[in-house]
Amino acid sequence: MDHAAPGPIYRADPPGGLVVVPLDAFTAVYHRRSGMTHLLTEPAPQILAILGEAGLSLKALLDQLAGDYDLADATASALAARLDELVAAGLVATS
Amino acid sequence: MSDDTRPDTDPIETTPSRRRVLTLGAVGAAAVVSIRPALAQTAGSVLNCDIPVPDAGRAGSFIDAQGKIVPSGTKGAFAGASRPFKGEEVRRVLNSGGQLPGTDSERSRAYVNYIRRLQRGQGGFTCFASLQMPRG
Amino acid sequence: MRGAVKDLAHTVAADARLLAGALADPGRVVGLNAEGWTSLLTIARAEQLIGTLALRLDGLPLPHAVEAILGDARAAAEQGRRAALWEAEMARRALAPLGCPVVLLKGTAYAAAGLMAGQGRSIGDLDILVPRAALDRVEAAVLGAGWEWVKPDPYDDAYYRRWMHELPPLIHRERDRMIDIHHTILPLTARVKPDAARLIADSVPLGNGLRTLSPNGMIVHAAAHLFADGDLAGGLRNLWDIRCLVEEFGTEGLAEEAARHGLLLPVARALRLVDGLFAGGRLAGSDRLYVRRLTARDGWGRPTRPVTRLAFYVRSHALRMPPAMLARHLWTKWRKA
Amino acid sequence: MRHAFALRIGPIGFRIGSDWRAPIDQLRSLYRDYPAPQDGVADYTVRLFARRPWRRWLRPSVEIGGDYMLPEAAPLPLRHGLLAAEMAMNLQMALGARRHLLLHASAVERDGRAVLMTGVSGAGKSTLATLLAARGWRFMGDEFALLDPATGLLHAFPRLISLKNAAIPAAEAAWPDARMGPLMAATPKGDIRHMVPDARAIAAMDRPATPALLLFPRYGDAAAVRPVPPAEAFVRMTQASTNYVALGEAGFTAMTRLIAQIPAVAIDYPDGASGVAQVEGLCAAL
Repeated sequence: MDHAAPGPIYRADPPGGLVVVPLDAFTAVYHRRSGMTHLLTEPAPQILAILGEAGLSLKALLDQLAGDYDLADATASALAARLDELVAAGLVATS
Repeated sequence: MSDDTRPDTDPIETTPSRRRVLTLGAVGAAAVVSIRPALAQTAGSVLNCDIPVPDAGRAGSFIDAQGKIVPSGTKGAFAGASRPFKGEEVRRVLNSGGQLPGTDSERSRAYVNYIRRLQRGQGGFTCFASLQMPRG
Repeated sequence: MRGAVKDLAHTVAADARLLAGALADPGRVVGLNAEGWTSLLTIARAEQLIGTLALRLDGLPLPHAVEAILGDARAAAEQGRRAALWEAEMARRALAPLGCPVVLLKGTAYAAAGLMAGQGRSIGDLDILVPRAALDRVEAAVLGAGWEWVKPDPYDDAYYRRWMHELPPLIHRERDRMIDIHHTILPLTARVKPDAARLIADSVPLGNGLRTLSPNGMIVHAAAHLFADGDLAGGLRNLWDIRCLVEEFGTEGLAEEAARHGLLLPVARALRLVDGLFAGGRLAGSDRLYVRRLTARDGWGRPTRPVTRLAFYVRSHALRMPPAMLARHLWTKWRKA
Repeated sequence: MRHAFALRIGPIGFRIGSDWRAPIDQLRSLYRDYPAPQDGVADYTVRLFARRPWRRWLRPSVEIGGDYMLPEAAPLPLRHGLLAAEMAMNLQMALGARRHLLLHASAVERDGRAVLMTGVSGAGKSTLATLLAARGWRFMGDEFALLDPATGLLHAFPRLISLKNAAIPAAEAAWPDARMGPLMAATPKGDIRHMVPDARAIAAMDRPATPALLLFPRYGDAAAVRPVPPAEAFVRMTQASTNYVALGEAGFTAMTRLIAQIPAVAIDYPDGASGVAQVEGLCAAL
């Protein structure tokens, strides 16, 4: 995946697209569109909570995460790696 | 998966009640694990199965040490097994070592490597997949 | 399996005509006894039409046990539909950067377009049609998005690439679902050469970036798939597809479309068989043989009429290949079997 | 088919057809106290058949078929026909079940509350269930437990108990009055003998129970108890269910509720008596 500027917009499913049940350090997520269950650890649930249907660029997402949390490692590459996982699972789409 | 401490805040909450530290680059571990269909644990009760080496579509081919299919007569490779192995025979070898019946150690290793490489759609795959028991 | 005629269920249901009748005229099931129901449900499962039957019978007064079984079948069909549409969406995401048309085929197309033929239908692999010129890029894109070859066999691979209408089958390594990527609708070895470019040009957008064949294109493809490309295994489901497509779209322009692709005879036969099996029409000549094959299933779900089945199996290979190639193919397969 | 028998185990009806008389006679005898399928319509059809006609008599070999099949199922000799029938019935459940979340677990009930025990083969879930049944618990099943997503209740599936190897003489000694199937020696899974569940288990099989405790027993080590964190319990249970994925959202909701509502505990037990004491201790503390 190419993350060079301007880079893709990352989108999640519309509200109601996920059923989220926090378990412990893991969160169980049922993805209604695919019928699949995923177990997420942070920062994946936090990313999904911020990304909406409208979508954000990598930069905008990173800024918003930095606004909501104290990021231990605010690097674009670390976030891109997490997003790639979410894209592969189908929980996030790019355009 | 041994960490049973509950996080301070609901992990999906959009506006955290207090600022907390978030690590983006979790060390080594994936942040997403997908649940896949499972038959493995019940296999013993539902299936008595065979694994041919190689499968019928490739009968006559040889198996090299890495378990790859090679043309019949390839040097250093082994002819296929004369009979399919029982799921239970393969399970024993996978779990506790030893050799498949009627083979020596090198041939057994090649066959086991072949079985490990099986993919869906190939003869024996369902049987092999059913032997992949999660360790309790 | 001779002697089975003594069985009560067997006398109730000689063959899969029981299922065809229930699908075509759901009211007819109301008088079934327990044996009849058991046979009907078993045949429907074996023909992969239990979900379709469940939707057709929805709302009728049914025995409790039957209602429960069909309720399960409806839920399973709904989950199957969800998974099939998701697989199409993941293919769309993988192929979107290429900008080439991606046409859904068969069950996934019926479900995506909300057609009657898709209601309750079991859907297996994802089948898509892409322009032949884009095939290499499509192959690279799906390999880059998590799909892998099912069989690493060089003979099969070479055979597919040289003679078939699709890439060798691929499977997604995470989702365990297969995709068949077609560049035309019949094997290149078949005597009939449908105009794939025209099928793609006439295809209809779905609004989500994917496409389906035109209504007549769907019917022509379904008939080609049923008669020119297989041994009629699972054929009852394919014929039911055609029956639903014709009911929904009619047959205007169908003959011209069929003729354009050299598939007039299969389409005409499909329409006759639909009429014969689902509307009580009279059949003559070889059509009756086809019905014998399509309904060769007993109340225990067992395939019956082995001679008829074998004849259609041999015929399917003969249709796909010139004689010399057929001999070569069967020889290679035989040596390996 | 030539020989046939139909029965109901818990909420599930089966119809078994066979090319041979023997497996059907055995089923008919062992399941004689079980009812017929509801409305006479079985949920699943099972077929025991000869691949070739002469295989009915010449080295008779039982192929397993039915509504749901796996391509690599290998045949069994006719003397193991009862095992073939039982495996084929289990296979229909594993691949076909949609009404319930199918848990590969044994279950016992007391006062309407059920203890679920799951684990890989050899972990002792079956042994513990039968030992607890001998102590007055109601035996609900030793193979599958059926969780109803609509109600959250657990339904019993008390099929024949499949005893293996050393468990055979142990069970024969513990329940001298139990009805037993034929001893099937040297099957692919070792020696096998089927035991009919006690009359109480069969009589009460239509009564569901509320899940109260989820146990992951393991036989062989010194006694130990460890709480299982929710995520671990969730993943292990999805892997112990053959239809979790197929059930979609209903399965997700049922499973997450089960995990949230009842404690999950792993126990190691060195012998049967200790295991029973551990389970009863945990239940008393609920």
